[in-house]
Amino acid sequence: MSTKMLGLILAGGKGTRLGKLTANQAKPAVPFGGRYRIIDFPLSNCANSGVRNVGVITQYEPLKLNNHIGNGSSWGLDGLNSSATILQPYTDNGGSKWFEGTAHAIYQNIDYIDSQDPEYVLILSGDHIYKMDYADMLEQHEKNHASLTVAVIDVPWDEAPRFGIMNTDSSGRIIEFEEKPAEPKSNHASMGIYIFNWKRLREVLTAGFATADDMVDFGKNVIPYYLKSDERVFSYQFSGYWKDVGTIDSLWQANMEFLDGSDGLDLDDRSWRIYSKNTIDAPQMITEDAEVKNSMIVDGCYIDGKIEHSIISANVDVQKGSEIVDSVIMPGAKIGKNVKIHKAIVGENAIIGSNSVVAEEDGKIAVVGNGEKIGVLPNENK
Amino acid sequence: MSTKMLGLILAGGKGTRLGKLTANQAKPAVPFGGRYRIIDFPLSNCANSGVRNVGVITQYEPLKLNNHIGNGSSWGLDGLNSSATILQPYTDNGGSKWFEGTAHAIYQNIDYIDSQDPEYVLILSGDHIYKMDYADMLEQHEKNHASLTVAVIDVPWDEAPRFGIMNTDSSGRIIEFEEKPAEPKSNHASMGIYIFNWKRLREVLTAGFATADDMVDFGKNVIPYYLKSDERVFSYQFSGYWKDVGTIDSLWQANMEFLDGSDGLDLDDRSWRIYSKNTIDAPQMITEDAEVKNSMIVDGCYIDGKIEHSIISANVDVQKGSEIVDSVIMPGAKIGKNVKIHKAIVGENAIIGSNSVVAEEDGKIAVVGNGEKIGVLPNENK
Amino acid sequence: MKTSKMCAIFSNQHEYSQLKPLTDERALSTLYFAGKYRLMDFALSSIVNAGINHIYTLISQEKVRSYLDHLGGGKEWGLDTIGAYEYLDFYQNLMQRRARGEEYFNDLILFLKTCKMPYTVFIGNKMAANFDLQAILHFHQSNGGHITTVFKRVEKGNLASDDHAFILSDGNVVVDQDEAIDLSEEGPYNLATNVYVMDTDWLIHQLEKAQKSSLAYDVAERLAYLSVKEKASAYEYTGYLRNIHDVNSYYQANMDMLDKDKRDSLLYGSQKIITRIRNEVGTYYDKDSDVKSTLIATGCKVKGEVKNCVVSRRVGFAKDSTTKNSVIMANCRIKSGADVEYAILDKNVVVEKGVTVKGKPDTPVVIKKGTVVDKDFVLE
Amino acid sequence: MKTSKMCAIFSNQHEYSQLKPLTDERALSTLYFAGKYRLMDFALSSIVNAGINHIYTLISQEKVRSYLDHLGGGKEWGLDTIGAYEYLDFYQNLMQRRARGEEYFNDLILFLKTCKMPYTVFIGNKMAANFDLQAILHFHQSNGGHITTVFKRVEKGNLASDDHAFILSDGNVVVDQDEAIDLSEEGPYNLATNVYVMDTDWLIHQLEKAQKSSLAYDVAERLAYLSVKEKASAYEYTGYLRNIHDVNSYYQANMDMLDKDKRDSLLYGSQKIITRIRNEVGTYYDKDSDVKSTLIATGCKVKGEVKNCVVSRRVGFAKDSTTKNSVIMANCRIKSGADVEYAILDKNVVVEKGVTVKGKPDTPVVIKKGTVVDKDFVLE
Repeated sequence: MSTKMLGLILAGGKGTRLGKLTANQAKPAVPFGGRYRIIDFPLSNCANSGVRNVGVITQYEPLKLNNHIGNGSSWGLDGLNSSATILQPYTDNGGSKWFEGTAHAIYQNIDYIDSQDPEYVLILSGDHIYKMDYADMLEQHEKNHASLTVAVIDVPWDEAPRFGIMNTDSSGRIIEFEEKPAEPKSNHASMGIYIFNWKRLREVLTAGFATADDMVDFGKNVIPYYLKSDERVFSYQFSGYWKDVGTIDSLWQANMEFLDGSDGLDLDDRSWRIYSKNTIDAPQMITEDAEVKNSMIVDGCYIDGKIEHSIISANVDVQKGSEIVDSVIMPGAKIGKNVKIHKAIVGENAIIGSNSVVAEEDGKIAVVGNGEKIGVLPNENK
Repeated sequence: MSTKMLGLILAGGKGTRLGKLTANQAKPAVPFGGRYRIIDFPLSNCANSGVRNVGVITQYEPLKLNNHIGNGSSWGLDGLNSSATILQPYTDNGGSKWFEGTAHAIYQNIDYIDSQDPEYVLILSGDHIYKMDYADMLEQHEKNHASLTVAVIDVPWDEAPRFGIMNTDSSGRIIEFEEKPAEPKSNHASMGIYIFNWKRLREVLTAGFATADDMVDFGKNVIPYYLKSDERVFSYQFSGYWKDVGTIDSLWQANMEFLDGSDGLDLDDRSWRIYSKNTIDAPQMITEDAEVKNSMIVDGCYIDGKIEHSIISANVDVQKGSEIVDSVIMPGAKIGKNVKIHKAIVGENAIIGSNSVVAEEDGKIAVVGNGEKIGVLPNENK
Repeated sequence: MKTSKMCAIFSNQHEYSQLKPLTDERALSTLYFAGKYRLMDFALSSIVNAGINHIYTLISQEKVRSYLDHLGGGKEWGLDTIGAYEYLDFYQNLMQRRARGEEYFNDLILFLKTCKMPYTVFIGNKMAANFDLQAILHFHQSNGGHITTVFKRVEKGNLASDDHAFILSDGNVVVDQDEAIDLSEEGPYNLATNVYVMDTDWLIHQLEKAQKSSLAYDVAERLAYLSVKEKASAYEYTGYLRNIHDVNSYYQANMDMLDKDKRDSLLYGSQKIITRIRNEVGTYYDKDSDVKSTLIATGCKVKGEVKNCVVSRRVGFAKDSTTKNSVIMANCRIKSGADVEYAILDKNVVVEKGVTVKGKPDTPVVIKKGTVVDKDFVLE
Repeated sequence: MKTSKMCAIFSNQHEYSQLKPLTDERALSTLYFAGKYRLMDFALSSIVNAGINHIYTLISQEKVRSYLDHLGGGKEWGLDTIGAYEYLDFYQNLMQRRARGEEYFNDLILFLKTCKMPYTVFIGNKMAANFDLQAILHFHQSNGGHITTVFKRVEKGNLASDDHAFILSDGNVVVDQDEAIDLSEEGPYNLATNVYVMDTDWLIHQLEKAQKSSLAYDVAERLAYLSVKEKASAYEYTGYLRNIHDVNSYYQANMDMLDKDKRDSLLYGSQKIITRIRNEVGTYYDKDSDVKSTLIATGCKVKGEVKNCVVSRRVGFAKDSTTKNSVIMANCRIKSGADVEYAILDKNVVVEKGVTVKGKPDTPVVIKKGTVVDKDFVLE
């Protein structure tokens, strides 16, 4: 059985900059928008784009991620000629296989990719929030007879120096790639989304690692090599919402943009749904004493306090007298009585004891880690 | 959700003694009996015993094994409160986690086991052929108020020196464990099947690795430690068919015993079925010129030659004039015309060109590796 | 440790004309309840939570489609795995076979024999309740009889006209039964909850006997009769239970879910109620929304006032709308200026701008599926 | 790259009294075929192999159980995944609605509108064939018409009495149609295979028109008529096809599977035929067995002589038994000394020791499901 385009999601990142939120799970498993996890976005994009076979490459704390993805059934990837496969390090006759970089992770999984026999591979990051039709990108890749197509988005000129910038000619062909240029020549930033012709990429990776010209990283090694070798490398212009949620600040901001609808993601659009693993919880209950404004709440919640401009994820309990403002509460968190939470991210299954205050000064974002307990008296701890 | 008894199958072994048959796959993925793979036996035993949550620990060439197990649906382990989870090496904040021995592999997966919150863990090997009711073993474990129960089988006295021998008192309590004793005191051989009280095992493993008193292996470290510490260690007497298929000889022999029905496995017994991942293939076709005696054949086969006392697995093609005697042909193998195969194991997807002979002298077993091509003319290779 | 020792007979028998128009196009079993559930979810969850995955489902041929639409492949209930077995039979089959003088229980008997489970549970479709069938089985095993019945102490108002009430001796043994229509006092009565646990061999024998005498094919009635005859032990169910048989009991049962104790008993017990999974975004509460005492599913957009309501998926409440004391099913739109009180809006109902829909606490207005209400509708 | 652009109407309409008793208790669609398949597997595999997972299934209420028993949760066909959608409708619904003067195609039209697929394929249930619906779609797209029909050139013997034959112009455009009962010559004829690919918008329009005029609810007949009216382009199917409509055509189609070319065309094409998965051990051939020219499923035990047969799962052939030129369905037992020839044994048939069951090449004996044959049964 051959696959036209195989999706490969790089979900191995430790996500150090997310601090306590990734202390015991991979970044792509971090919750988002009340009922999603970050990886739901690339996975749903694949399903909606007709990319029916997806490998998820991971090596850091994969337990929750594996449990979330399962056999891909939540995204309809368990049907006929479909599959979701978790790829973790392993040993073979050549020894052990850790993944040392984005391209190296692909190289270490050549056996899996070959078993799917794809014409193209689509390389994705597991930590971006966006909606994108990869079938359209592939169409352009084929039209350009490209060997590699890189999705780019135009960023504000003053932010360009923080990105990998792709300089193109009038046909969209990439003629130069600059990693974080001090003086950018364009504002086309790479989104870390690639379509490669698999046969050629396989050659390049295999030859590279055979000759110690190591192709460890796509940005640092593979793309420069492709450009140097005069491969046909094209850009694919993307213009919707796209956000890297790799830091506490950007994760909080993306959630607020999602809440305000200012991201334009339009998750109500039933023709391009974002799927997730749904647990079966009772509907949310808003009590007589609750006050909810400008907020989003999901199943399993019990709201007996005041919620303003916040996202409350599944199975969160907010008791009487508590006040949650400008915050993201992740699944399973329990908030006691008379708690004040301002501009914060409260991690999964955290327990905030009654009368606690969760807030930082100077407009900084307060963070409570997964399972962390704040101000919990011994006998309150359930 | 807590689990009463969690199944953990050690499927990490490289299976060096199976040579070419495990060059690119883990031993538990090796085909058996025409339509099974070895791991189907412990997995089906779990499903039939009501062990609804099973972790499969693996690190060597897991691709085919993962593909075979999937989400456990073939064994009904995808239902309510059921799960099959593949556990591979990963990294966490403490660094990388390879599995260095049977007990170490359990230690490295403490997070997973804790997430299942079991009262007991059932430790199994992925490379034994047998049918066993683990619920019965658990009942005895509970009746004995045991901390550890080890399943034992009585082996012929002259073979006892090849096994780990458990010496018991009259109540079945194990008082001594001897690894491969030159002069065995009993013939109760350990089957490598253990039920542990998880809380206690967790303490022993954690304390052991914390104090450099490493609990790497169950047989070498953990069981001796339990006996030394006066834990309640009991034997569970098993008396059915049980075979370690770790060598070419034993694998061939187990297949022949299965074919002859001399193993007593009785796979027709629909109350204790052995499940496997079934592919959808057409029924087998026995042609006008075929001759089949004393053999077992499964779906997708096309038999135009002579088959005698052999097992022919799925999607095998045997062309006219060929003769297969006393052999095991694994799935997808293609046998050309006028081939002679005597006392052999032919690996998956092997191609045997017309007029070849596969046989060894002196009653040895001939082996053709997975995907290996023997005497194939260039234009025959499809 | 072993998987369940029981198989189940799930009878979707009850249909009540007093529930129309809510059951015009759907089975009573697939009526929306408590925002995101269907009534059948309660019985089916009790079954699968007890580890049972061999189920004989009896349903009317005419209503089977709404049942299958909700059940789908049975994935959420773990019924699509290898080893699970659902046998679907129609009342019409039994009826026709009996009329032709054939053995109408043969399919059921074959099912029971094939399962090889020592015990069988029978459960009906009309109770909103959360039965622990394993506990009832343990009770049955310790009592040693052939059949155990389950009762709930209720006032007369919680009895439908076709229900039975058991008369029990001191030791909770069934002595006799009354038909609900013959009862005049307020109660309490021992309502037969339509749940029975039986020895399978005995049940097979009783079914064989019944069809030989060409008795009624109504299994529930037969089991109530046999409970008296066998002096069955009765297990008292003490959790929340509401008998759904007319518009008012349906409305009250939904309103019950706004009460913490009742909600906890039914929805947050040790056994989860399983329903079909949908992918909905969270419910959004606008800055102008005013929501109190409301149980609400996901995918809603709330910009108006919503009080004392039970709301299903994807409902829109526009700015300046008011909805009180009502049950709102999936996909309804309450437009700006609309005023809805003491109402049950079936799926896809639209209440147009400025329109008032008003019933009374004891007689809620029912608006039929898909209706666009563009004129005031007020019960005087 | 995108998933399919088509949704499907799968019509399980055909039932033939000439197939009795094989279809006494099951739909024609669930008749065993070629050892391990049911007839519906062919149409359903064509549908899902084309990437279609939105299916409107029409079936008779009375036969729905055997259909659901085989389909289960639809897992094997990939129909239990999120995004897949099967809508089950009954002929009886359409019939009753039409009788009441209601709009009987509304459910089908709603289905077509909900799917939002630009193309719709219609496929019937009685052909053993392996259609490549993607190829037919490409043909349809390149021809630009509203409807494309699929025909197969056959002799008269491969026509059922209710079939249609198309009259085609040189360019394979449908000019007219004949009813099979009116045909007298040997042929070849252009059999309407009951497969159509259409523009969905056009189909919706035609269905609306039809129900307004209260035309027949038989969609297949309507589409044959419209093919003539619209001068449809006709796609020639050249693979194996057998029209199953009586015992003889059923028997012959099974025997066809012993022919390599026919078997390869139907079962080993680029599209696999999907059926329900069972866990069976391999088929065992004893030292005394003598098997030639036989297609045989797993789980069988063969100790006797079996020649020119098609054999389903778990059949036992005892020592010294002889079975020739026969179709043997699941779970049959041919006991020692029995002699079976030119026979169709339905499921669970037992042929007792020494008993002879013998038909003729053109009139095979049919033994009803579950029969224990203890006396010789020989057609003279």
